[in-house]
Amino acid sequence: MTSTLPRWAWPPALFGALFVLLPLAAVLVRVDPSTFLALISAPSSLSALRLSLVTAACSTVLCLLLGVPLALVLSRSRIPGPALSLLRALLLIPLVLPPVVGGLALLFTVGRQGLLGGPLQALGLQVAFSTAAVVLAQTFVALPFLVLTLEGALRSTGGGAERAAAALGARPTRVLLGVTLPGVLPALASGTVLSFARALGEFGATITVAGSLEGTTRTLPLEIYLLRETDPDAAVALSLLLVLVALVVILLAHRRARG
Amino acid sequence: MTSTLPRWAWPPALFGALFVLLPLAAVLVRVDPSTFLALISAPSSLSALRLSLVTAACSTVLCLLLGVPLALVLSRSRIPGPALSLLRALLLIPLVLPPVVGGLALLFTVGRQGLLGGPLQALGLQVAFSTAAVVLAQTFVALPFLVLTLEGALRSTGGGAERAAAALGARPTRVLLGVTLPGVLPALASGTVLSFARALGEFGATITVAGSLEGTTRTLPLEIYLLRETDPDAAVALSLLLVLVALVVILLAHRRARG
Amino acid sequence: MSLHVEAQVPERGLDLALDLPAGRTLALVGPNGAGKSSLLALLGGDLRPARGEVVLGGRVLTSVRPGGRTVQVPAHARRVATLGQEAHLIPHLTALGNVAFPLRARGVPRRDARARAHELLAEVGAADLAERRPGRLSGGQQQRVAIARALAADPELLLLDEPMSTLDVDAAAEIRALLPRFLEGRSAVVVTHDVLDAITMAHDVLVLEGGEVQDRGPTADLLARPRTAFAARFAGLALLHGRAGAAPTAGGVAEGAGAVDPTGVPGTDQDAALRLPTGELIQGRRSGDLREGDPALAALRPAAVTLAPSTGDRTAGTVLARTVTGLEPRGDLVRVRTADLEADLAPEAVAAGTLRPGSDVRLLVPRDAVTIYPAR
Amino acid sequence: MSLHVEAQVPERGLDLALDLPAGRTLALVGPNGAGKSSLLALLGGDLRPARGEVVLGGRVLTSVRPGGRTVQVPAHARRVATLGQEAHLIPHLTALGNVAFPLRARGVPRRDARARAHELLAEVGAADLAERRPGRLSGGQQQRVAIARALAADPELLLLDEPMSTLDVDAAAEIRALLPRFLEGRSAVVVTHDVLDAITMAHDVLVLEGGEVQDRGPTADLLARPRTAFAARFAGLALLHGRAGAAPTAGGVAEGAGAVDPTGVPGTDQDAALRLPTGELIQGRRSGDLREGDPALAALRPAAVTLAPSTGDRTAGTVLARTVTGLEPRGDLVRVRTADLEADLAPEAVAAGTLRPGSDVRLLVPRDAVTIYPAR
Amino acid sequence: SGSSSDTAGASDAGGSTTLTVFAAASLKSSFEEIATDFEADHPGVDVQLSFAGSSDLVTQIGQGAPADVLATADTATMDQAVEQELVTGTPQDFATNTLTIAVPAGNPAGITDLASLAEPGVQLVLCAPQVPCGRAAEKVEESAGVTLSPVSEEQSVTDVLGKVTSGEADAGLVYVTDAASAGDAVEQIDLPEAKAAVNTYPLAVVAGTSQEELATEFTQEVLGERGQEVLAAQGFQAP
Ligand SMILES: Nc1ncnc2c1ncn2[C@@H]1O[C@H](COP(=O)(O)OP(=O)(O)OP(=O)(O)O)[C@@H](O)[C@H]1O
Ligand SMILES: Nc1ncnc2c1ncn2[C@@H]1O[C@H](COP(=O)(O)OP(=O)(O)OP(=O)(O)O)[C@@H](O)[C@H]1O
Ligand SMILES: [Mg+2]
Ligand SMILES: [Mg+2]
Repeated sequence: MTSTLPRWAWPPALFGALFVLLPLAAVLVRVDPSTFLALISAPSSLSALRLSLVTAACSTVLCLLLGVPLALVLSRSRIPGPALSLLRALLLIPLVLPPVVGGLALLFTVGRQGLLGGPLQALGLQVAFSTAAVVLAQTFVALPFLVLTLEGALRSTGGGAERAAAALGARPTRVLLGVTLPGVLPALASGTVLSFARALGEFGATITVAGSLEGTTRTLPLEIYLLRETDPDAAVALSLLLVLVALVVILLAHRRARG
Repeated sequence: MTSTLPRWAWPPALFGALFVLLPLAAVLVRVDPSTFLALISAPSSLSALRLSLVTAACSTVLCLLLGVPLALVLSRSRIPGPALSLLRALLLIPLVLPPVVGGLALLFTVGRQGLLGGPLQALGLQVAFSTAAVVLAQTFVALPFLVLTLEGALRSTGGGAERAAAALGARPTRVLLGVTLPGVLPALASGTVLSFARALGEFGATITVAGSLEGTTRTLPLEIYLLRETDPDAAVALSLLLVLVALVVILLAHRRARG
Repeated sequence: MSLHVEAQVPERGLDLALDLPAGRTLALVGPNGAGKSSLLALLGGDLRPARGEVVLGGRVLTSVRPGGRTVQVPAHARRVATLGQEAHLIPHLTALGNVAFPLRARGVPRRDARARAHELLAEVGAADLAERRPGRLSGGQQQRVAIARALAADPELLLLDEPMSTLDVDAAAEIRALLPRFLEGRSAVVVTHDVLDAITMAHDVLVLEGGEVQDRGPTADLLARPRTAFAARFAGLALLHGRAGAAPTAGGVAEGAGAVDPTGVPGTDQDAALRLPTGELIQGRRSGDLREGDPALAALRPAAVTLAPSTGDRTAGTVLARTVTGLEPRGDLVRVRTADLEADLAPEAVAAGTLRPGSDVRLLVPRDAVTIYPAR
Repeated sequence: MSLHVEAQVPERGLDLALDLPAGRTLALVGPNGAGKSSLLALLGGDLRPARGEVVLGGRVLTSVRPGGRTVQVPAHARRVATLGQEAHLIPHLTALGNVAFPLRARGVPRRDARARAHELLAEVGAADLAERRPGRLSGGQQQRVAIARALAADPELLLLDEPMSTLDVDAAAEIRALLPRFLEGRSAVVVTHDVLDAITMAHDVLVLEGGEVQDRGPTADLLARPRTAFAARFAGLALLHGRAGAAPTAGGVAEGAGAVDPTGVPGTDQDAALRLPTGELIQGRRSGDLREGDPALAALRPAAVTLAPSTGDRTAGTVLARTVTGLEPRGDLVRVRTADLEADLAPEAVAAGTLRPGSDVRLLVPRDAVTIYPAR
Repeated sequence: SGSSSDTAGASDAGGSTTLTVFAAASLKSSFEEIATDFEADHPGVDVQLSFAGSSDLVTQIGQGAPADVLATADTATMDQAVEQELVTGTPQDFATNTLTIAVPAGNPAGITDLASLAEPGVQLVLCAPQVPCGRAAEKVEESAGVTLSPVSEEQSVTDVLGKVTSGEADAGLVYVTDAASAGDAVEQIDLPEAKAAVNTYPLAVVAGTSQEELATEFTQEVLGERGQEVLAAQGFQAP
């Protein structure tokens, strides 16, 4: 009940909040509502928005499918410490890599002359420059967010209840689904939201590995980038749409994780 | 002792690891060691690296100064639920905003014609085109990483020990420094590393708000982008330097958080 | 520091008022879920009542009244130290660091704090654990460290929630001996399920049931003359409800009614009788004012009850005919349960007879083992 | 299922071997940090020995030997259920969900699991808590739910770590009555610091100290004839070490040497004597084979010791002259400590005299209260 | 442009053909218009436009991007494509662009000509010498014998323009077309010295295209009268 929050935490926290909120307000102030409405109802915007939502959703699912097991392995396996540290550090690299370089790395992997180019072409699969490439790029940059958030939570909770459940005869899968994951639901929600947000905002890697074809690979951030070439104000207005979508998704996700 | 990790978690985890590691390997394969050495000893590279390290370090410190109190307020204050959710969602926006738009938003705030432009000029402060602007841009994009990671950890741990400490007469500040923060040290380390990594890799917001001048505002990612115009292979090689630096920092941070 | 509490916490079912004079130790007893830990949380400042107040030595620590200004002094400023039901040691500090923590929090210099912490650890028998982290301590070792830490806080009011529950017999004995020394001159509340804790450490006992004060009094008094079923079982006594009967003029074995005393000891002022709802009259020693017909209680030690010999016997007491409802081991005796009375009989007695649930039994309740007192 | 354990865990100081025949309940007792919880962790599969094996009903659960193939059956596949020292309920499930959890894990259909869980909750007196989450339960309520959950696991071997420590007197009594019924036909190990738990639930008692087995035997036997200081204190007995003396030919009050028996009861086969290191000879009842001069032990209830009357008395026994080293309350009696002997005296006796640490006292140890047996 | 398909560049099942054009980002407005005209003349043909930085486009095509036509913003990047044999035939120049001085609306620093850019206190932004517009600026400096000291050497014209439109910079050197697209936010100041550095836009058919004929027709469209009109309307000059 008693708040253990020292009073002096408030001023820097407020300042921190302002630091993020003020620029957002500055953008809001600039945007002309009529332009905004016209923009967000333009077919190219809508097509980009649809593509963005679809690909970000796919990427998020991929992130969950790969990231949850990865976080589990990082937090619960018996991999020796140094190897684990190195693996964790390597997995964080997409965070630090400039996205365009990340895109190049992907291109070097699945492109025609890439590492997997030969095998993929033999299978008749053309990954680069397709919608699949967008998902690939988004997943690449978004995966570390999920892994990191979830791993942190897994590390700091649940050992006792998990061991108790196993001691009562629950198999690892049941322990995982019945005890571990419900216990880290808030972190799982945070991680999912983070990776969705990162996927939604992804630009550099996408344009590099997927190109920018309307309806196929031109997501909302790419549309915003292109728009900036000709009409910077419109670009800013359109990015408001991105922000709105992200806000709605984040709020919904948090509500569901609570309820 | 017994691993509660289901066996089926391994294949997707391995696949996830490959998903990140393979592109990195693809980059490594491309890089010519002799070019690499020549590149990383070039004065422009070194100057960019130095600037990157200095600014990323400053940004990380700023992130800590603002982000730790923010995370504390989000996790420990009595702000009512809906307001808290909204605040948290708003703080995540820099994640989803295309970095260039984030840079514009900052420009609209601290630029000459921005929200705070008047007051800042009255104080004789010129933010744009300065190293300070680089730090500003990096902090803006990196702050959510620290806040989110730390808040998640704060939410899921420590209540009991904190209350016990308060019940023994420890003031909130002592509880915070003596119990709360040491308890979330791994998350604090993760969050710090994440925000440092993000600051180190930051490009879009930096170029928009700070421009690109060697020694003053041209960080390593900016140097890499520029290099890409004339010599894409060299750009990729230079980004390896970024990766190496990030790896070293991440590994050191994790070692210290453990020890 | 005298303590005054008055509080309602509807979500925990708590509704009570209580005063504790300065320098006294109160044992707080009651069934699981009675609200004992909640009451401590209220005193410690971790729980805010819907309505009520907590006043310690004149300082208002909590005050919530409709219309009034709400006061809730934060936990750290109350000068109330709590050792909770869970140890909650600080995981990254050593045992020594944990014990030194409240000292450092009070501003004691590092060296002094460590020295004092060493002393306290030695007192709870954990001197050799000083450098271990909590994660590497056994449950009882953690509890010892937690006790030392609570003592280190040097509070005006000390709250201990089941401090002995995980201690071994030796440690429990040592700490039962240590605590009263430490508590001298302080006020303290000790929650316990063990009557020995109450006897050895507390001046007063308070029985909490369903969030309400059911009984309270000086320890010896309350344990000898419990007024609720829970208090009686806590004290290890069987409790019979009835009305004061006419004091017999002489002791003796009574067949549930008039008494015959083969030893011919004359009835004294101390003699009393309790008329059970069944009509039977039990002989016993009076304690307190009893007027015939007043609601009264009789408390007795089940171990004092024996099987009534078929032939006459020299023991003065009452014979009650009962039907056995249950049998269970109880120490080296066998507890025989009947509708209103328990008896702890020697195994030989049970084995010799054909005692089993449903069988009839004649129990002899010695007069000297029965205390009869007003139900208040 | 018979259990065989043999293990060394150096970092916990554990080094023991132990066999438990099928269908028996073992009470595991010992001081804090003795290794009790560690032993359970070893059996449950949460701790791997540096060397050793665990075999349950012929199934090798753990086997670690140099050169051999290491076997460590994971916790969930051992058919061993553990109720740990902490309840560790699953926080997001209700009490009912927690109890149903092990049933669901065994594949019991949801409806049946819930029905059975309801039954079990009722048995531990927590039926009305079914829909509550652990965070909203009191400590004792959580423990009740944890007990019900452990019972729901229906294991071959049940491990209970201090299951009663937070229960109120009623719940503890109920569960002491419930467990033996449930444990029938199963093997179980119950860790406890309460002699009552051992008496009511366990066939055998094992005393663990410093990670080693110090003593073990059938409950009644071990509690009557403890062989270690800890076991004696656990059983509530005072323990004297010495050598078997010549059996006296007759009972009586002995001045620490020859015995005089004013009642003239002749010495029987049961009579024995123990020569203390001080040279004194204590009279008692023999239990087991004793040859004069063999190391032997005498156990006695401190409450049976009285102040030796200055005049002759009819009680047969030994008078020992001692110096008081400490006094402390013990129930409604006062415990008087001397170098080698404790006596629980009535407060009147203490108050009347001038008993204080340092004063001399003559203690009468009744012959019938002393058991003398070989030290093995 | 319109319907989407999973793999860009493949023929649609419905008999319609897709022509994929990779063009520099600065060509967005003009090429979109040209593509619409082209589609109108070629029923059943769907022109897909992909815009990115010139060097990105070359890298992508090198990695097998399904392009039919490549149009870059400078000859240097096109030369790379030729070197790597990514295009067939000789690239054709279809437009040129020259630098101009862009200043924020109202010209707060009072810029009048190239020399005034070198005055102290002027916040000047240029493109970095590594990018085409930066190379052009360097040439202008050399030919005019002026040394400019910019506060920032941007990665692209868009970035330079962004600094000027936001009022952060007092002046910048950008292409005429860019200044034109910024509308009222900037004012142009004539830069006669720009003649020294004319930037040329080449385009070519991508090697290995399955629709060489259609691709060639598209290049003709750009080079033709209608295409040149569209480009001129955006401020481009004829090659
Ligand atoms: N996680 C651990 N790592 C290392 N040592 C431990 C750990 N847990 C306990 N110990 C040590 O191992 C020994 C045995 O501990 P264990 O918990 O088995 O004792 P216990 O008999 O259960 O005691 P208690 O009655 O206090 O619960 C103790 O000395 C303890 O300090
Ligand atoms: N966090 C909580 N939120 C709501 N109700 C609670 C909470 N904790 C306990 N309760 C309920 O409040 C009542 C009082 O609980 P409390 O913990 O005070 O009992 P207690 O007397 O300490 O019991 P025990 O002997 O089991 O520790 C119980 O009915 C319990 O279920
Ligand atoms: Mg409690
Ligand atoms: Mg233990």
